[in-house]
Amino acid sequence: MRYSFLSLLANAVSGQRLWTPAWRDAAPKPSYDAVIVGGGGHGLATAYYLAKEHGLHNIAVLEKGWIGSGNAGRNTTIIRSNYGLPGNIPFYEWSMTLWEGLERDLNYNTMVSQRGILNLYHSDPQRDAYARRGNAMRLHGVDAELLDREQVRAMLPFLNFDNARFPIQGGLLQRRAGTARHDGVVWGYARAASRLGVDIVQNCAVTGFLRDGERIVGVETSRGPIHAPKVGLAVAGHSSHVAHMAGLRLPIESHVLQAFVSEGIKPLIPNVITFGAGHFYISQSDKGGLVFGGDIDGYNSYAQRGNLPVVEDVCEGGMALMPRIGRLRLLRGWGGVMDMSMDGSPIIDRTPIPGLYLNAGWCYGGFKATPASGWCFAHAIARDEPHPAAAAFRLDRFATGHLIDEKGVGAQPNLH
Amino acid sequence: MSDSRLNSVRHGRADGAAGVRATPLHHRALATLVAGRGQTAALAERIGTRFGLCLPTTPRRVSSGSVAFVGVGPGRWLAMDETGDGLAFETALVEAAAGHASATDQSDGLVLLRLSGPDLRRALAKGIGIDLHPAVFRLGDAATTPFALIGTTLWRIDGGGHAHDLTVEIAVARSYAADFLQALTEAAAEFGFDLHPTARG
Amino acid sequence: MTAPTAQNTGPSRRLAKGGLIDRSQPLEFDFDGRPLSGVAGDTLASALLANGVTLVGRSFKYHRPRGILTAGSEEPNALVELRSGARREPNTRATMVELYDRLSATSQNRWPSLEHDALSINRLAAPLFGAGFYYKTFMWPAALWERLYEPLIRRAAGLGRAADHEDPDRYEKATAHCDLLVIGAGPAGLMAALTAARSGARVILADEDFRLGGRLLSDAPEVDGAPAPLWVDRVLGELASFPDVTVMPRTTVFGVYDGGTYGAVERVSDHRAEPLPWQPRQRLWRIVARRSLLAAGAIERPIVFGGNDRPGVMMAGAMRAYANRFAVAAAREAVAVFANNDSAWSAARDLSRLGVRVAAVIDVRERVDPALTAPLAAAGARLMLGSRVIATSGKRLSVVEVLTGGKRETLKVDGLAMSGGWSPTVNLTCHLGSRPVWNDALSAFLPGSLPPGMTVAGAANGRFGLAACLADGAASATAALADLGFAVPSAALPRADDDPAGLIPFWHVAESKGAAFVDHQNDVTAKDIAIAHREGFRAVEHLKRYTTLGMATDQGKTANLTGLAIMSALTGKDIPETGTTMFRPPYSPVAIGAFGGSHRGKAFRPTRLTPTHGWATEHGAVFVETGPWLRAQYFPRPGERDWLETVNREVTAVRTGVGLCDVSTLGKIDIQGPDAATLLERVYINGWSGLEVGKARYGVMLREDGMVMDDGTTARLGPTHFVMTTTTANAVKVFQHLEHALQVLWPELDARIASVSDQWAQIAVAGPKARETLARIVDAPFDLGNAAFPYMAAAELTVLGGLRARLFRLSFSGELAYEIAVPARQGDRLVRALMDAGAPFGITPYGTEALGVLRIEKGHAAGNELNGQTTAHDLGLGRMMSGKKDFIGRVMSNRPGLRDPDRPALVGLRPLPPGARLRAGSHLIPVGQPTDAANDQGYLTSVAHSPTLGHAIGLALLAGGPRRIGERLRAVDPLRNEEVEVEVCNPVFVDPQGEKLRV
Amino acid sequence: MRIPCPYCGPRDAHEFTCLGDATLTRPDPAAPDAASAFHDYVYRRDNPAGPHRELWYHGGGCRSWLEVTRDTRTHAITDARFAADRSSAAQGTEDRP
Ligand SMILES: Cc1cc2nc3c(=O)[nH]c(=O)nc-3n(C[C@H](O)[C@H](O)[C@H](O)COP(=O)(O)OP(=O)(O)OC[C@H]3O[C@@H](n4cnc5c(N)ncnc54)[C@H](O)[C@@H]3O)c2cc1C
Ligand SMILES: NC(=O)c1ccc[n+]([C@@H]2O[C@H](COP(=O)([O-])OP(=O)(O)OC[C@H]3O[C@@H](n4cnc5c(N)ncnc54)[C@H](O)[C@@H]3O)[C@@H](O)[C@H]2O)c1
Ligand SMILES: Cc1cc2nc3c(=O)[nH]c(=O)nc-3n(C[C@H](O)[C@H](O)[C@H](O)COP(=O)(O)O)c2cc1C
Ligand SMILES: [Zn+2]
Repeated sequence: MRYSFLSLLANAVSGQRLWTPAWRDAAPKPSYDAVIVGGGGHGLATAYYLAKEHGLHNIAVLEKGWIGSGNAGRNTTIIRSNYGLPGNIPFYEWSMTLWEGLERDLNYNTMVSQRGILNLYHSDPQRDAYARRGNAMRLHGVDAELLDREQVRAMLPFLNFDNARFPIQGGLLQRRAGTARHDGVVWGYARAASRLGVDIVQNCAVTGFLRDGERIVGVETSRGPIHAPKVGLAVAGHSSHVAHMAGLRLPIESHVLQAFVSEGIKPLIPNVITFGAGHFYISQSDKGGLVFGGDIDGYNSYAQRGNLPVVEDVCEGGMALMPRIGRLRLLRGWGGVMDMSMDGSPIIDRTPIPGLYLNAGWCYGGFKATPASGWCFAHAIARDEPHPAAAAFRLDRFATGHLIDEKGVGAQPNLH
Repeated sequence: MSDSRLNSVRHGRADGAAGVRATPLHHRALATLVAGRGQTAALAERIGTRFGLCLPTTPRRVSSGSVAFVGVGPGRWLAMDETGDGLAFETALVEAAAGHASATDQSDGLVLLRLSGPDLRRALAKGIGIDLHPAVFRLGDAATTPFALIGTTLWRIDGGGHAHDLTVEIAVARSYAADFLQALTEAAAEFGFDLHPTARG
Repeated sequence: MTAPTAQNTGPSRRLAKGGLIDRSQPLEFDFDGRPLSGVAGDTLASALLANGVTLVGRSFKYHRPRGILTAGSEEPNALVELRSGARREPNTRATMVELYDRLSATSQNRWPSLEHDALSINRLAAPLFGAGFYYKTFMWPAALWERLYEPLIRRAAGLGRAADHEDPDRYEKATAHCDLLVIGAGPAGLMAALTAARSGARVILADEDFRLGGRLLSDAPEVDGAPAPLWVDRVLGELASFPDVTVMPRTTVFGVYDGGTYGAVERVSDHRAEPLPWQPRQRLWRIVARRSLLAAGAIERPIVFGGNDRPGVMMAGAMRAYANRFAVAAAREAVAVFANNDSAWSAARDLSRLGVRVAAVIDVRERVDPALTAPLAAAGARLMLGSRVIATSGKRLSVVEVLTGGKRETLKVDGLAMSGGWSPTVNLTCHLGSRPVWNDALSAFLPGSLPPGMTVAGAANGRFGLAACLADGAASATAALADLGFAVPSAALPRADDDPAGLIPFWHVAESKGAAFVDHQNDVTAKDIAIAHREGFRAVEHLKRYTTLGMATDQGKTANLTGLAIMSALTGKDIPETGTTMFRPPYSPVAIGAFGGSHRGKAFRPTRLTPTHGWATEHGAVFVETGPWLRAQYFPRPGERDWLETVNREVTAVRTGVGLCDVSTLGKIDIQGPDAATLLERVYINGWSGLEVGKARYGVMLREDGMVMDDGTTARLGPTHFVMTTTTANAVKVFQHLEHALQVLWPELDARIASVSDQWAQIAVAGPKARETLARIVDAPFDLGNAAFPYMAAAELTVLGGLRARLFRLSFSGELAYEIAVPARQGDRLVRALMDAGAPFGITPYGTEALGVLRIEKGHAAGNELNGQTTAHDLGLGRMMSGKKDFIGRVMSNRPGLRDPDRPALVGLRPLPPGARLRAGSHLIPVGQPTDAANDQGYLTSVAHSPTLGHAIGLALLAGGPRRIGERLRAVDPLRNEEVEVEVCNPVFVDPQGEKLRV
Repeated sequence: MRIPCPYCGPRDAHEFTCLGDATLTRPDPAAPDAASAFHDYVYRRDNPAGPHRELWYHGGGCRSWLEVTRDTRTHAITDARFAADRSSAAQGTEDRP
């Protein structure tokens, strides 16, 4: 059923009985033209664009749990394209463009909210680094503004300006950035892909690969073997694990990032704010909860949960930046297992193994990439060549030295 | 030391006896002693001969006369001499170690305080994560651990007062000392905190 | 503020006697501006009820009137804004607020008043607002989302309001250690703590309530033949006699973390209007426990039926608690009880005994033990077995409609006690990721695999009888302690009876009329679950996210199980197969301020002060935060118009006379031992073995990936003794890097390192008059002459008549310059002495700002260039890389991407229009080319106004770098809407031959 | 999480920093395949879900580099020893998870 005000009305009078499943909960077929492993945002978007842009309809997304159970369902929903390096900017901007039309494309309200993101700076060198980044964005046609302290104060008067250990000096603002409803993105892509014939198979864990010599010709799963000449991996925090089944060792470590939500309150925080002198960023969900997070826990983990020191560190940042949230309560914290790549940037590429394609290494920033990641990965799978917007995201860049290290911290994933 | 209470300044709760007291220890020579690779045993022997004590291989303080060594890491000690001057003590250590270790004067690098009082354990618990229960952190035990976010090394000494009163000496990097005192004052305020005035600054 | 309304009040419902309250201590408080009174021992909820206030809030989505559902931290409904102004605390559960004098609370999520809420019209639109409706609409027109729909949704959502000001109260954090942490002080927890205490263990007993006893306070049974509270007092008395037992009331253990670490929050002062002096509002505890015992009890669950959210409908156990513990009758006229289990009958019996009229007990079961029914029948209650409630009515409950014997009947009651059975409070057992397991006999989830070191006892472990809880508490503690090697003395258990706990599973009255609520706070109804089912959101986690079931401030403590039971009925899968959603910390919401502790404001992070801080303050320095340090940024003089004028003066003083600057913040590392030089060879790109004693050398360190990590000078003080300096920013990192090299990479090396950053005060003395200044303080016979002490010389010497010092002839500014170090306590003396010595030459203190200008004039790379993305080649330091040895980063520096001659490399820039200013962060575009990414050839890293040259200068990383010297480019800065034409030049603007520093 | 430092005793993990995989050995820079060996050493990781030997630095305590064996699924720590004590024999032959 197409979603519209009319369909809502029809259901209102029918006692909500006309609704049908948002997507088909498919059973796996023995073979497909391509399978995507991982039913997160990236996997589902890839399937959707494979079907829509490349005409591949006999495809499946294989998800070991329920769709959206990974990082797509546990991120802090920030979308932005305020990157600084040429390898990144066009890609994230393409993603931003896709976000801007997503709801109508999918006929699903993913609540893309362009409320803006403000990255605060607290020193001259930090201002200079933001200026470098903001100007790089502008040269790529991406919106960016550099605010001084008084402009920030006018915008967010409740921040701590006057008693700060690291006083706010200004901020880099991207107005087109914002948030999107994380679960809605998963469900929207699933519904749209399902309508184009894609099989969405839940509770189907990939446990191995079917090989014909060198070439990969399908996957072993908890629900039996599935043949496909092309297999795309989009398993976020589990890339090393799944790639290992194919004999690949990746430039990736799995780390846990925690996030938190407060009790719901009336509107307080109008946009997305990042603290530049501590590990803290925050926005407010449409439901009223303050959604916030900070640094990763800092050690390899597949546990999907974190520890107390980071909770404290994040809240210390929060209190330093906006001491009026002291009496608001932290309602829930959770963690996600992320692929931390060795230069902090992703990989969308063919692998050295014929038939196997890789979409990985998104670190803590892949939610915003969801549309473009799906778009470009679909392109790579369908055409066997990189999409121009993602051409820098090569797997061999670590060997050649063409790194995309936005933070400049080098091959230490827990610092990215 | 006991007379230092007389000219202390009270912070926090004003009534009753102070729960926590702090006195600076100004005139100590301090040095880091670092053993050479695989030379800890030889060093211990030399130090033993020279200073008449057994160099601890665990985080403990061992003293003899005016000299004490506090284990701060494998093959690393904070050495101190209550009477000496920094350079002289460094030289004495270098001579004693005879090539088995290096010594580095730290008399100016660290600020030392003696802390005591019936509520000291509760006050320190607000910054220090390790267990300072007297059955766990025994007389002579030492630890290097942050107080809140500031690095410290502390060791338990005999305060000469009530047995259940914890008495420790604590070393903090000089550049952090003012901030440390600020944090300690805040932690101890509810118990009443007697701070010897020269400890500030 | 709301005007007092007649309806939301009533005559006192306080029972004439009984209760664990202190009637001699009346407490005044107000709710929505109306003055009310309670007594010590009340919660806000019990006091409101005692005053007849049953309407307490409005629900999240439909703004339905809501009352008080529970008597504990599981409360979904009775949320208020507590206190006001800067202390306003939205969403505070009235059931958890200990009443204090002059408490003030306000209802929330309503306008204009609680009684008349405009948004309650949402109820009319409820058919439109089914689960997930917002995903299906508000898409057209696109631009209206941010401008119209979203603001509307945001304003309607979100319950209470945050405070308008900074939180005025203090918070602190602390760590505690114990052998056994007992979580919950009901019968099981108390017995456990007592058992452990008697065996000599270190015990912490924490309970979130302000009064200990758990259900013993609410159920009022007898223990050892006496009222339970007496037994509780005896136990607490005995516990107090053990020095190593800590009893912590008002303390919620909110989270289980790795390694036996538990998070807890102690509400030190929340029961007062304001904290006492020196007391924090709350204290966050990290409890490190060798073993823990979870005795958190059980939470009663509702039954889902039409109108089950009406004020007046309450959990049976809560009604029992209000009567027994608080001496409050939850209803004035009469109550009915609706249940599927025995415990509600005990509640009914207690109510009836205390004089509350029980009109009827409605049980879905056909048969109930006559021992339970008889007393109620005798008290005149109707026994309606095999029956169910299908609807309620009244703004506040007045009528209950019952389906009994195939007929509908109405009962006039103003209270309805419901009970769907009890769910063990297993939350904390799941925080490390395990799932609870379904127990069919109890119709409840019980703890699954437990966090290491944890055991569970009492109702949390499915033991619902009192005697069983006492025994379980003792036995579990005994086992845990025996495991730790304690000899546990055996002791007789107190005598008690087990309450009957028979139950048949029952979740949802299918015949319900009107909305039947599953999640009271988030307004999720049985119908919403049916929608989710229809649309395929059948996995419990999908169900949760699509309907928001269990996502409110109570985290579905009362709602989750009924919700998934209803889903399980729809799918035909049983409950274990349906599963539960994940429990996460915190167990109940915790103030963000508590997690922050004292680390806020200026105390957010520690501050390091330099040895000359006091002196600089006296001299009017303006300070700047550089990492942990406060450093003097510049020293303004009266009459100077702005900082630039000051900085120009300071720079000029250095170039023409002499200046001094505290550089103690640089990392200083003492390196000794036979392999000291070898260590340097391996961490620096250049050679070290040949460095003479008494000389210093500039060194560059790479990361193993080939990028520059740090730079600095290292001096050789003896054959096996070096002192290394690092940048201020990387001091800690470099020390760790050296330790890594010595302990991990090459443990065979014998080099011994010690940080001496805090030991030495180090002051740069720079300028043509530097030597003459220093000459006045160095002790004879030290020879400062150029021959005896040339550029890059280093020496140990004495100054000021015997003061130990180190002198290095280094120059960051490009002038004749020295860095002189003395023991840190002498830093103040040294700086004053230097000021005196330099007075004849006009010695000028300079700060970090002038330091920056001087180094840019001299073309030295610093933080903005050492940004982790640059190689030694990029910075013009490639020639330093030794070809004769291995060093960290050598191999990876040879990757093609790092050797590409077109990589951006360091150059100088000067603006062509004289007087134009440059901006760091500008990008470089060829003249005549469009300003776009394709023509982006680099960017400005550092800029300054050079008073020496009289114009702006800049350093930049430009593609192709030095081979483009002389070329003209445009420095564009779209952010600030500026553009300047620049000429590429040598980055060394001043004295490129380096003559000045060698004089 | 608490790490049993062999010198200091058990300490909260926030006193430490983690550097990751401890099974890697810095390759011989003079070997003919040094470039690819260093690429593996610097960038590629087994990243196992299960027991993991990893390097932790006790910066808040004794400043030792430790080799800690920790399960990445449960965070359970089964061993912690001084990295400097790794015998050269163990370095090459340890089985990889
Ligand atoms: C706390 C947190 C906050 C974040 N905040 C942001 C943010 O604000 N903005 C932003 O842009 N990014 C953010 N991110 C990052 C972002 O969430 C991820 O980069 C992104 O979601 C990853 O792509 P995905 O959605 O496809 O991953 P996932 O949703 O994790 O999808 C991967 C799927 O693969 C499945 N899978 C794994 N192994 C197998 C197997 N063997 N067989 C079958 N299926 C398998 C998993 O179950 C999972 O569903 C955050 C991440 C976290 C953890
Ligand atoms: N008849 C029945 O069906 C039935 C059912 C359940 C319970 N009960 C009765 O309830 C009692 C159960 O005894 P018990 O000792 O197991 O539990 P309890 O409910 O008596 O006590 C649990 C205590 O734990 C505290 N608590 C819970 N979570 C906490 C946390 N995270 N941090 C700090 N404190 C926390 C609560 O405040 C409470 O005081 C018995 O008397 C039993 O008979 C009866
Ligand atoms: C943006 C965002 C907002 C959230 N808001 C809430 C919330 O209001 N209430 C809640 O209980 N959980 C909220 N959550 C957390 C989820 O309940 C859940 O913890 C998270 O999706 C991770 O799943 P898990 O805890 O089941 O592992 C939110 C999560 C995200 C990503
Ligand atoms: Zn240690």
